[in-house]
Amino acid sequence: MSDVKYTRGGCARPATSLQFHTGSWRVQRPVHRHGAAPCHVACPAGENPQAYLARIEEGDEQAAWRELVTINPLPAITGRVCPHFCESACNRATYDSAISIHGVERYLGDKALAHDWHYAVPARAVGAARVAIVGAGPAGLAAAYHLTLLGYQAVMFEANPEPGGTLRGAIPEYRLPRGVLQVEMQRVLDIGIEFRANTRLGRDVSLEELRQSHAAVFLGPGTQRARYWHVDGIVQRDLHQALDLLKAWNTVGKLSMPASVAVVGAGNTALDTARILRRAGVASVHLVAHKALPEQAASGDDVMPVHPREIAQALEEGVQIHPHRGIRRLLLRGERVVGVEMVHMKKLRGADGVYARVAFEGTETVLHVEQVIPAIGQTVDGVGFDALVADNGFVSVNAQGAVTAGYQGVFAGGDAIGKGGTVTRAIGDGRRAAAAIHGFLQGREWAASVLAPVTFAQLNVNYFEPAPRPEDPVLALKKRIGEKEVVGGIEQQAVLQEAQRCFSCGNCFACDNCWTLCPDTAVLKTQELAADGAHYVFDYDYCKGCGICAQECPCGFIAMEAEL
Amino acid sequence: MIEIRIHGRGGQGNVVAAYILATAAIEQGFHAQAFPSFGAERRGAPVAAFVRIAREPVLRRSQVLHPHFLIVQDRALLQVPEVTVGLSAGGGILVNSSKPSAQLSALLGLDVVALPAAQIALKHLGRPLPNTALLAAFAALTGIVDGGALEQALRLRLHGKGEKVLQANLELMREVNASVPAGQWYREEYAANA
Amino acid sequence: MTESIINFYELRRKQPRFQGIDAGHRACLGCGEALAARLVLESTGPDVIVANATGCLEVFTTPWPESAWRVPWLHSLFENAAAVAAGIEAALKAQGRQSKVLAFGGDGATFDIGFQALSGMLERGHNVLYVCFDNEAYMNTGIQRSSSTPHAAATTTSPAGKQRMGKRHLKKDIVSIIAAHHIPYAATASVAFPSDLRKKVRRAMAIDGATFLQIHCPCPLGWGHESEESIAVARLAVQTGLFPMIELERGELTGAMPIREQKPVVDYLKPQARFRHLFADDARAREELEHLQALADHNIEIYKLLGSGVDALDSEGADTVRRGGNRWG
Amino acid sequence: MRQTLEGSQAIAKTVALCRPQVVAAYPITPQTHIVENISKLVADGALQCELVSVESEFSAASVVLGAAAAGARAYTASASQGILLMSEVLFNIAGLRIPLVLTCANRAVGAPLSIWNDQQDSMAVRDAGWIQLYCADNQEAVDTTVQAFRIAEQCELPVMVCVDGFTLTHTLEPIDVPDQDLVDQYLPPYHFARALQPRQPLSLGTLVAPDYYAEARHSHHQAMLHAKALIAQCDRQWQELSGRASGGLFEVHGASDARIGILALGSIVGTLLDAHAAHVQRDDVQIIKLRSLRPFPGAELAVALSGLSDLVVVERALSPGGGGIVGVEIRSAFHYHGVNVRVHNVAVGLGGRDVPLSTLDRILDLVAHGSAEEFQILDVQLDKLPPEDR
Repeated sequence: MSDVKYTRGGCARPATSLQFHTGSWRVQRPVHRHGAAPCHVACPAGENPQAYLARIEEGDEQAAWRELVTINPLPAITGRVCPHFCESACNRATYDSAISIHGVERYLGDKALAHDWHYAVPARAVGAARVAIVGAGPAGLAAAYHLTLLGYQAVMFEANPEPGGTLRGAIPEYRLPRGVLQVEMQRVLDIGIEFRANTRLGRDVSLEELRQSHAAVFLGPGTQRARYWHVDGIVQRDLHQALDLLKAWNTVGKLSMPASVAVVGAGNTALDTARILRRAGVASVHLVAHKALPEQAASGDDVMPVHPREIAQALEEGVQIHPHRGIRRLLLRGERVVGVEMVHMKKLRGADGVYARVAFEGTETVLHVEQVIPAIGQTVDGVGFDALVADNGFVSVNAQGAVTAGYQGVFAGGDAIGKGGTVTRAIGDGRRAAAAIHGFLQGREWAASVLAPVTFAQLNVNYFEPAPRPEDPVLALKKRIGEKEVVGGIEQQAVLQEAQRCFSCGNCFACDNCWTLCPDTAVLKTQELAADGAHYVFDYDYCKGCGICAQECPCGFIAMEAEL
Repeated sequence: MIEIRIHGRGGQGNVVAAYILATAAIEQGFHAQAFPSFGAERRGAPVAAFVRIAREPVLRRSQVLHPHFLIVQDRALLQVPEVTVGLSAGGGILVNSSKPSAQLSALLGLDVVALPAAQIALKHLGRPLPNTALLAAFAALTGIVDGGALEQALRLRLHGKGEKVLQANLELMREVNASVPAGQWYREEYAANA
Repeated sequence: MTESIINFYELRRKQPRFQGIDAGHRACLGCGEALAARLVLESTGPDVIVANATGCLEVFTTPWPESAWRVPWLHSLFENAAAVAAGIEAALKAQGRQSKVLAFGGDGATFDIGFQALSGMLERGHNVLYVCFDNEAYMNTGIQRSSSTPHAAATTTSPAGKQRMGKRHLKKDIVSIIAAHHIPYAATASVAFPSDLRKKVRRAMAIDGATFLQIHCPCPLGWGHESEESIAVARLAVQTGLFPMIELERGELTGAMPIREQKPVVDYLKPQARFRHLFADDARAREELEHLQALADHNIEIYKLLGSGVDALDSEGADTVRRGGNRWG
Repeated sequence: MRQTLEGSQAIAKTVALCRPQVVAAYPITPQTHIVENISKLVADGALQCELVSVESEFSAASVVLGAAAAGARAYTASASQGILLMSEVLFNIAGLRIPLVLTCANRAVGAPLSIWNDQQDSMAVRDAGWIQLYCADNQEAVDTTVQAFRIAEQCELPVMVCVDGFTLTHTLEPIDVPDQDLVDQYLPPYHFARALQPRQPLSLGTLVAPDYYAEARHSHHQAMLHAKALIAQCDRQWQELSGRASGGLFEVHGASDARIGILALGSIVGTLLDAHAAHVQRDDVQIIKLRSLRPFPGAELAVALSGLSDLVVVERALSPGGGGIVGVEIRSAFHYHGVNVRVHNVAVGLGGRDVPLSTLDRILDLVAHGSAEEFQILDVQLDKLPPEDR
């Protein structure tokens, strides 16, 4: 083109506009901003479902499982028993229906069990520091697992002959088959954790001894003591605790109960107890709950803290639920129960602004039952570490999980710290405590990062096809006898579809939207430079700051920042 | 004759600012002229507009090459070399910026007055359009036009946009008046000949 | 990795697409036309020659001595792009060359001033793909009404006032007129649906003969919406039925993007200042809103646009994104 | 009433005052603001007229042709490429002797594309048979617009009012816009004797054979020559009513015994006068504003400028390969009338190039040093060109 006269007729060379940097026009710039997926924020264990859904979408299930178990070593268990807070938070729920995260989690957990996938555990250095873990429930197992991954020698002390804690004692087999429980827990112990069965803190070993012989101690004792229950100071003579009944059912497989029973409580223990009573042959099982059924709840705080599905199944199975009711009076003949007086009650905000339960006079009814079983919660049985148990019956800890009673190097987690008793929360406590112990032993403080979840409004859902989530297969009612697992898992095809349904909230999933829709060709695609998790870079020499990329990013991964 | 060059970006109301200033000057009793720098640039691109204010009718139709004052709608424009070119000796630059005037004066080696006009506008008008605030500041700094003339010019320009918009602009003007060193750029020859 | 060490020049060179219009052009923020033109050239590839009518696209891409184009390109006049393209094509034929000839024009150049030349080019069957970037007014000169301006839209020459509700006339149904030339392929597309747009360009490119593509491209300045809303607004034009996405072969309707869920026209009109006067508390304004809704309903009826359920290629599904991108390949 | 207005706005208001019944236009920079302002007046009901937003300038000119032929006062505006696209119709309008008014917002003609001001567009159609009046400022644009309707309708010739694009159309300044009463007094209702109507079924635009064609052209030419007196008269009559004149056919500023004259058209005149008053202040220099290019006041100029030694004709257009346009015509008139003035010719301000105050000095320097040429483009920076193009 050397003979071309560019002054003639206003002729110009190709793409010479690149000499002009339109970036100088800009008053706001797009930036990549990783946001926390709401499922991730909501998960008490700290799982990041988005990350493993991504691996599944890429076709690598084992990588997905590995991603999952970097946080939670027990997905086959949590996939079954967790009330999946992640799904309640899932932005997809606002669009059509939440991702079946529990279904995917369970699928991966089961797949790993079936294919005997193993955790990737780094070799432990000789003379690694030893950390004691008291209680082999989900909190203790998670703590031991993460401490092992961090290079420590975890030593577990369990009062019972077998590990499992609440998982074994309080969750009926129809929700969590023993085989799954056994294998998944064993796989954790097999990574080189020392397991001391039948060793009870306070009886076989003292806290002081543990502190002396270990670099740190983690307490995950659970809550073994039922809350004291009475009606105006009166209790029937043959009082049974729900947790004891569950334990008995889980170990012996049968119960001796009269033909009509009322269970008092609104949580999982209450519901499970009601359901095993039906399985044990009790003809008339009532659940008296001070909270609401999901469909009638006025607020999240008001609803029964169990998965709606479990309530539906309990109703199917013949459990009669009395929501928003309390027990006003025990009808006793001698010391035997012949009925209870129920009354409508609700939690209302009083004139002082404090919420309190209010019973409504004139709404009393009598329920003719021969037994009343309280399931109103448990507290810590602090034998051997009484000094750590606060007045409310729980071990008090700080944000790092360290006990606040002045015992250096002692951490606690799980049900015992009274922050809401779920398996998932306990697993999260164990993981966070492991990180905190690591920090403590390295002489620095560890702090969990707190991120604001990406909201539905930050996404652009025009780019997603509506698709329903797969429902879990549920055992036909007449087949629900004994220990048969009621809820089944979803299939591979459904799992892949769930992965594709994920909005990838707050993280780039390389959809090309910004690259395609930039009118100024100021978004460039990159593979090798995608170090920040984005697959694109902004060429600020040319970006005019129109904001289309941010507006059209399906994931809410691009934000506009003022620039002046 | 006072010559003023206003720099902004396409879509910022640069020409409107020039028109309002000239209208105010005419209201004040001067002769004046305002015109844009006839560019083909689009929204967002740097543009300029010119104002001449004089006691006699303005005959010339040439561009303003040696302005007495520059009004600059955002600080980033000060980095565009053409913006400060030709400023008369002793001339002043009024710029929309939240930086201190002294800092910008030192940076450019010129007499700069900075005003956070976009922020003020955001507060009063709900949109970060700096031009009214800059004009109010210019009026206060130079005393070429007084508040009444500027108000009348705004009235004419905003005619049809409703009383609310006008009042918001007048409120904004009052805030600006109180926040710039009034008369800093005053000179005898600017006094109205009306 | 920090961005300061990225070699943007190298990266730009290696992009896995043909950037027929590169950066540094002077289009406004959020320009739909700039995007549409690049998308068209992505699908045609570099072996084309472009004849461009006067208009924004021509002005913002070629501030001499610079040009944003990476394809051979010629601007002559406002009204003659189709005829110039015909001449280029004739020359290629005479020389035995194979490059495809494209003619680019805005709605003014296509619907109005250049219509005669366009009709002639189509009638003679030149092997030219004529692309109309339809932003529904003369934007280059500052938003004057064209025969593509929708009914009731305010422009500087069809302003809303005490006696007028914006443009009194209807938007010209250009694609039907074009199709009536019995050409092998005429279609409408939108910047909000890049995959569909690319497919239509590829279809047109594969045909040896005169073809026509009308692309709906928002103009933030002229339509009066925020720059980041360009895609959203264009999408709503399709989803309301106001801009039907159709394909016509030899004058026959052979394809239409179904609308899964018809959105009310006010969803589309509300974000745009050119329709602001229709939201006044005024009987005429209400009537015009109903009128526009009726026009959308009419489109849906005559082109049978309402889908019968979920369709991967309908107004909701056509640009579903996938991990790793679905916009290239 | 004195108002602070943008040139285009003032022109639009003035057009409205002239009560046009049909306005047709097609947008082109820098004419757009005129049409936009008229549209707004129509939308608000302030102007009752049929506004036809056509699809091209060709149609704009054709619509006003038809409208005026049908007995309606008609108006259009355009610029640059638009004027050229109209050109066939412009010849036709003039040949049909149809009275109407067109504002040309003067702009360069592409290629290379330029949207900026020069006067190449109206110069290119100077042979179309239209009266062409050039305005030096927006006040003249307003006053000339009113006069143009009267002139056109009295002599049955179309009038092109040439207003520099941007430099005038986009400049805000104080402008006296006349009252409606005044305009109504000056401008009688539109009357076109040959209007199309069934009561008087005339045929317009017939085929004229060689035996009459020359006569038709002669008649057209004569009408233009007669229009000279009419233009001057209309300006005077307007002055009697409004107190303002626009300079008749041309206007001479400066001492009557000046030796050097600078002649220009349009808005440069103001800059030259300002430069003269502010800097040059030479008694031997005259500034001449040529207002009427068609009809061309050749004989009148020859008389008025016969005392000069040098005249520099400053233009914003050229005829490539020929040189200047107005300069050639003046030279020719001087030669024929035996006036011995050296006529130099320069082009300035092409495609929007700024014409600074220093231009006058530059030109006077050229004359003083004897380096003023038959024709030259001032301020060409040759280093921008490759050697073979210099």
